[in-house]
Amino acid sequence: MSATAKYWRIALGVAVIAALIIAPMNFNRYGLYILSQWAVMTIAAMGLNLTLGYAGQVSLAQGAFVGIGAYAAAIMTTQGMPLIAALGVAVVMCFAIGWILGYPALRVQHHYLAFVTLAFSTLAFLVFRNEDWLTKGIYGISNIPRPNVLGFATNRPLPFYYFCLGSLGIVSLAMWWLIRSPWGRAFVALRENPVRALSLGIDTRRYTLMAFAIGSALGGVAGTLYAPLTQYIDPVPFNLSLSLDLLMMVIVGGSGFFFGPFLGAMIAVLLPEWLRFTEGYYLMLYAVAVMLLLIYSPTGILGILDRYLSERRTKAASALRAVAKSRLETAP
Amino acid sequence: MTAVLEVSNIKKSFGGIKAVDGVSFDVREGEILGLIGPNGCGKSTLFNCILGQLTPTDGEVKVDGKVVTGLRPSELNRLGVSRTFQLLQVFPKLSVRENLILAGQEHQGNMMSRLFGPSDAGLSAAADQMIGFFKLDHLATEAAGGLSYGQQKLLDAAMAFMGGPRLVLLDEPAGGVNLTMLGDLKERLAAINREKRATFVVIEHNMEFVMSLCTRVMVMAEGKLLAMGTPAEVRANPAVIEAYLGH
Amino acid sequence: QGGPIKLADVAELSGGGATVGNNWKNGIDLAIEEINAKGGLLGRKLEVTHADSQSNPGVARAQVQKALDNEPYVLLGPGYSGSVKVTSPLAAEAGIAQIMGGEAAELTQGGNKFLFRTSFGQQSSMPKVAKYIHDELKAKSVAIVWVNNDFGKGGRDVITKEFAKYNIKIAADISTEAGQADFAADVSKIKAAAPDAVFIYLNEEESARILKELKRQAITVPLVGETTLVGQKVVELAGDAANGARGHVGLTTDAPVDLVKAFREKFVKKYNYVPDHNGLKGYLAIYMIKATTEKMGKVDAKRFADTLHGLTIKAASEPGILMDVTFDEKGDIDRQGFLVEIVEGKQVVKQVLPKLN
Amino acid sequence: MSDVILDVQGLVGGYGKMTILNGTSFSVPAGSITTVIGPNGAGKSTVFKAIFGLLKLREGRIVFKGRDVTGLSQRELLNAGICYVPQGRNIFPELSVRDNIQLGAVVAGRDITDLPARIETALDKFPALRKRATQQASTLSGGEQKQLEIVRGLLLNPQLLLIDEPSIGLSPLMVQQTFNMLKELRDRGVSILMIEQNARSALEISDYGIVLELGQTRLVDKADRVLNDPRIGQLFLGGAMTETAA
Amino acid sequence: MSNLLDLLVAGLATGAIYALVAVGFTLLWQTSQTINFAQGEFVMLPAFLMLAVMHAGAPFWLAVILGILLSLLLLGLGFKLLLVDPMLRHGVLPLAIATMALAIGMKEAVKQFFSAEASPFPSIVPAGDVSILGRVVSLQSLGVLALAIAVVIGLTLLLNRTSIGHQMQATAQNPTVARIIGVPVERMILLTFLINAFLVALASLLITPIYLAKFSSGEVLGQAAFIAAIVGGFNQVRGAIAGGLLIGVVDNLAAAYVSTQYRAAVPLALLIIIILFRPQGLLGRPEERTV
Ligand SMILES: Nc1ncnc2c1ncn2[C@@H]1O[C@H](COP(=O)(O)OP(=O)(O)OP(=O)(O)O)[C@@H](O)[C@H]1O
Ligand SMILES: Nc1ncnc2c1ncn2[C@@H]1O[C@H](COP(=O)(O)OP(=O)(O)OP(=O)(O)O)[C@@H](O)[C@H]1O
Ligand SMILES: [Mg+2]
Ligand SMILES: [Mg+2]
Repeated sequence: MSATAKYWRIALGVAVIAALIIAPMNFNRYGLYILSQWAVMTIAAMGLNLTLGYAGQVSLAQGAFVGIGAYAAAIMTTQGMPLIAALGVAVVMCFAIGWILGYPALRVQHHYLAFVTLAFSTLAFLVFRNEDWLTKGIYGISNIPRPNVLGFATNRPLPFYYFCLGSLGIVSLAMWWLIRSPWGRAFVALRENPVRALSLGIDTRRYTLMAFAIGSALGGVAGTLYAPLTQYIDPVPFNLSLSLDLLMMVIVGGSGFFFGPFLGAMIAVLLPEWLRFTEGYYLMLYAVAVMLLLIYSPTGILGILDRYLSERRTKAASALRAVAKSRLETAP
Repeated sequence: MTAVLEVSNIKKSFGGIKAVDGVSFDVREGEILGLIGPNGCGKSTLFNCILGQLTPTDGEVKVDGKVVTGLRPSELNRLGVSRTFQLLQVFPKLSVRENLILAGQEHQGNMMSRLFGPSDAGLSAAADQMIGFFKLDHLATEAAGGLSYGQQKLLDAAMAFMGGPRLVLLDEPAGGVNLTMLGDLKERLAAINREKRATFVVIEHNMEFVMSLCTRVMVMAEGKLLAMGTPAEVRANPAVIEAYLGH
Repeated sequence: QGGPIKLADVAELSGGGATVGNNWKNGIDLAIEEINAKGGLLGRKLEVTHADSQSNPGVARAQVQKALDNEPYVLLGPGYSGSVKVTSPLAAEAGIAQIMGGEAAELTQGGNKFLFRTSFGQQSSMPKVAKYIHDELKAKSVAIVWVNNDFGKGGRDVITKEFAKYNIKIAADISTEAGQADFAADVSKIKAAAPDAVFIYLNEEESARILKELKRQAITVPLVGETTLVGQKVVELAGDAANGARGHVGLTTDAPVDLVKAFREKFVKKYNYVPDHNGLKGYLAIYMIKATTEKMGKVDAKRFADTLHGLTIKAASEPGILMDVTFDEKGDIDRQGFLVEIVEGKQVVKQVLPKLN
Repeated sequence: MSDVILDVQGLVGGYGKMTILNGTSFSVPAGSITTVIGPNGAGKSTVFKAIFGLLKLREGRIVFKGRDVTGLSQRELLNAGICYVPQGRNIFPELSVRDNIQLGAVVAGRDITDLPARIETALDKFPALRKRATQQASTLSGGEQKQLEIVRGLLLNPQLLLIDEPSIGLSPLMVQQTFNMLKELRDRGVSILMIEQNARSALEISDYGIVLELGQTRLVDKADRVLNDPRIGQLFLGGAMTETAA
Repeated sequence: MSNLLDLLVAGLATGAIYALVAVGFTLLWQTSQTINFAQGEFVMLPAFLMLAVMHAGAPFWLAVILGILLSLLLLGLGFKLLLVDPMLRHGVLPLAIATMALAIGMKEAVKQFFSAEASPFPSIVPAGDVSILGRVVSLQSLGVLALAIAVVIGLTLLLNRTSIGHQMQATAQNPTVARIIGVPVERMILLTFLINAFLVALASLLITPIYLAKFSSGEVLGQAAFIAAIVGGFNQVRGAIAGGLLIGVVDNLAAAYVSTQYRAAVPLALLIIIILFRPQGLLGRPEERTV
């Protein structure tokens, strides 16, 4: 990529970040709430994007991990413990459970794997609902406090939004590093051709489990933010449909693209809100929009960009070929 | 000369079919062993059993005297055993260079150092060298899936060498490769074999290639070992001519 | 003087509660249409915005937040108790009265001064059912079948306590899923438990299905429930399997009250289907606002809640309220109730439970 | 030169924005075996794809028996009498070997009265396949899969057979077998256009040779002349190699 | 004991319903490698199409015919042209997601333009009961079971015995090669979706009287059927029957003998074990050779 293009990218990035920080300052509480929701869902979708988009392991359980995180946060913080502690617990738990959930993936693939993970999220929902002693069951847990971050209280919507945004920033950086490291390449290998990967010394077992564990852990992180966001949780939001929504975010944004989840979450969280002025039709229109988008670019929003870029790449390649050609034509 | 690879009485059957039926042989350090035989006689299956891609119904495999049956391919690979495949096996969406880096990266440091180390695991140079040799320069940044058959075959071979292996099992490396290129490939193999003391087992149907490259040739038929000897001996063996070479 | 009076409704228009929410919404629209047709409230038109909570508390919170940001006169809904719980603090904080459809007992026990019911809370309906089962049916042991969501679980928990008071034994305690279609297992459990009566607390469709299954497995003991067991919808869906089902009805479109009959006709005329009690709730919510506002003589969001507390609205003076009703300090409702039984596919009122005061 | 069955004129095309064929032209004499050789990535397979309508062309025409068949659907081409055996793995993995073969012959919509008989005779030439007839095709060995494809192609009894590197994965014996069959076909009047990297043996049974490089025809000539052209030998037939091999 | 019998028979009745819907999943997978998350809604919609026609005053039989034609048009042709064609080449997931969106769209549309209420639906099978093994079973359930079995037999014959069937499978397994040997790929795919549309219309006709016509009834059905299809073995039509019946029965037994609170999970947990020990599902074909 040429230097100028690089600077353009950086400039764009800075602009977006600045916008995310400055623009919301005069948003009303509703706007801030939705934006915070976007940030939270983006984190969860990023996790799934790692598992599915990069490592190619279908999972219908991401919503359950968000739930686990949310309940960890709700239960602990209502007991007066700090959110950071809850975060620790959630991450560890989700990582461990995700790891275990990865084992079936070593035996079964595709829709069978989808089924196993689906079963897990159903089970998780039932546990949330039935184990009253722990989760207050269907009544849910209310009055979840919002944390103090570095001494700042985040009860007000704006500070809490910045809290979510900050968390998103940190997660993104970590994710970016992971993806660009050899691990990222190994995950892709898992998706592209496991047989070959195995024969090249890539421990597909370990990487598969890792993909699940890390992805799930991010789900947990999102959950620990979700609880203080809504300040009340019950099992319903964490049923299968959340997992499906997250799946939709990943695909619609562009699975296997770093920024896919950001855009996907934007579509899934913001678009319906924008469409609400159509009253009873908004979900219908939302569904239609998603379908049209996928029809136009089955590889998601970033697929469009990618097409454009790869065309430029082939141009470059053709040039290279031309060189090779001239070289050969000078030969007798 | 010690044996790098010792295969004893490998059997593999699928349902009724005895694909490999009790094959035993040694591969000596630094030799190039050819493996030939009619289609469907069990060569690839034998490879897959040796490399842990399939679990043999029976038998034992040793590498450097250490029993490796039951090890997974990745573990074997890290012991310095690498392979190529008969049917194209590359990472279609990754660029040629990425393919090669991927092929080497697991041999650099450990999981943690790879996570925090450089993105290319310090392999860019090695990869470009490999690309240069196999004349894929103008394709370095292209998606491997977009390569021609022969080009993918070459890439597959190149990948097998990225990890600096001691023992390489090649399954029809010459198939679909242009004769001129093939000459270079052969020289390259010979060179690596000389300089790095790397040992090869080569499945190939191209007789010129096998006969001119290999120090020893092994012939299979219907899952069993049919003959073993120098290229000249094998070529003269009537049984081999009958079952395989034709007149 | 003044533009239209803005009301905001947040309801379960999609997702698990869609049926509840849409009935509620239709009830509201009908009432507002009537009032505006008659020149509005204190000469000002009523105007309502409906927002969909997708039956999800998180979304409900967002929508209520949005509604409150536009400072409505009164907030209507939601219907799911969970959603009410997450939203009521926001309304209270904004000092805006919230008239909702939730029936969970605890909702009005938190000392929230801005929250009002439109129907009996379970804490007031269940005792009547328990009393009936004890006094009239003389049942010693009862099987409870409940739908495992906040509505069903709430009712089940309250009535369990009531049964304890009468020391009625709970022979079987069976939870079912919303949208469940196959009740064979549940009914065979009831059969095995051989209770003197069965208390059924499910939504209309599930009620209909279990009634069919009960008939199929020839269970003859009295079947007692709430509005959702003996509603018109159930009869329509369950056919003659519904005969003999009886229950307490706070609000029903089949109440032997002319005003209610009239309401039902109007509703069916506008939406051509028979509303369940949620339709009535929405309708009443609007007339509660009308009555309260007229009492105050002006549109005053701040004083609205205080005025409605302890207010009695008489159907004579405000026909839209359908039946005399009183609101206590907690925002709970006191109204006439009925005990009905299904006889040959018709609701027959067996007993009228008078208003307490 | 006898009359031409296929005439390829100035093909320009490629994948996406990338041009692979820049002005490929050649013609295939009827009733002959014509072999295309050239370095890896020269565009040989791409030409075949183009002829068989699997590649969007930017310029050029393809004339089959005097009729312009550019951009026809595969079905139409098959009915016109062209049949294509591609490179690499082209089977229906989950269908049985027999079903794979039958499918090939049944679909093309010509008379199938004598089909069973023809399948049997074909299987006689490929005993390995008969042995595996009921097995899932995906379980075949590399060479067996290639044989399967060849049989399937032949059963379509075409007038022009496009066959891309048939020798890959076949044992020498089978290669002889296959080449002999091709000769028989030719003698029965079928025209054959073949790509081969196993160029020497291929050219030996061929009537004409075409050298393709970077999507352009560098040479069209009688097979033996191509075979013995020292320059071609050096560039494409691994001149060096033969000495060591001898 | 008699109790156990009750449960078995009831379970089979429900299972038959799942099976009938599940067949669609397996069919689509085997003949076009697509997963249709809207399959449940596909079964929900035809009933409403028929109701709509009836509200327009047409007699039931006419409504049925028109309903079937309409669903062939919408759920067969329309679905194939608008959604499947652009996405088929891009793997399973995009299309699967698109069908998820489609499901939402269909539910909302029915709710918006028809009603959020559940409405009863006339049954073509007489509503009576018969007694089998001393246990009352509704004729409707028997009808469903009969149809399910008939459909599966029919499809199995079509796919494995006829050339058309082979061509459909070929299309699914390797479209490019299918083209090369002259399979009219487009037509095969269209045929697939028309068959599916016809099946869901029939299913709708038999299931709705039991499940009631409601915009949301597809959710439960779709999910149960998806699970049934997988358990039965996705790539074998007859697997759907086994899977469906098994789910129905296990679900009932779980509710009766394990826990009603966890009834939804017990079967899944049990089936996970099946999957792990038989990754290809009950009647599925084993995975193909990879190396
Ligand atoms: N699907 C594809 N997408 C993009 N580029 C492709 C694709 N297939 C082939 N190419 C490019 O087109 C060029 C010609 O490919 P082609 O397969 O025709 O070569 P070939 O002459 O058949 O070589 P070989 O002898 O190795 O088969 C190659 O350089 C390859 O990189
Ligand atoms: N999974 C399997 N199920 C059934 N049979 C199999 C399976 N895998 C291989 N076979 C059979 O085992 C035999 C040996 O296969 P293999 O691939 O080892 O042959 P090969 O020696 O490599 O032949 P080629 O030279 O054509 O590559 C073949 O006849 C094949 O049909
Ligand atoms: Mg082989
Ligand atoms: Mg080629």
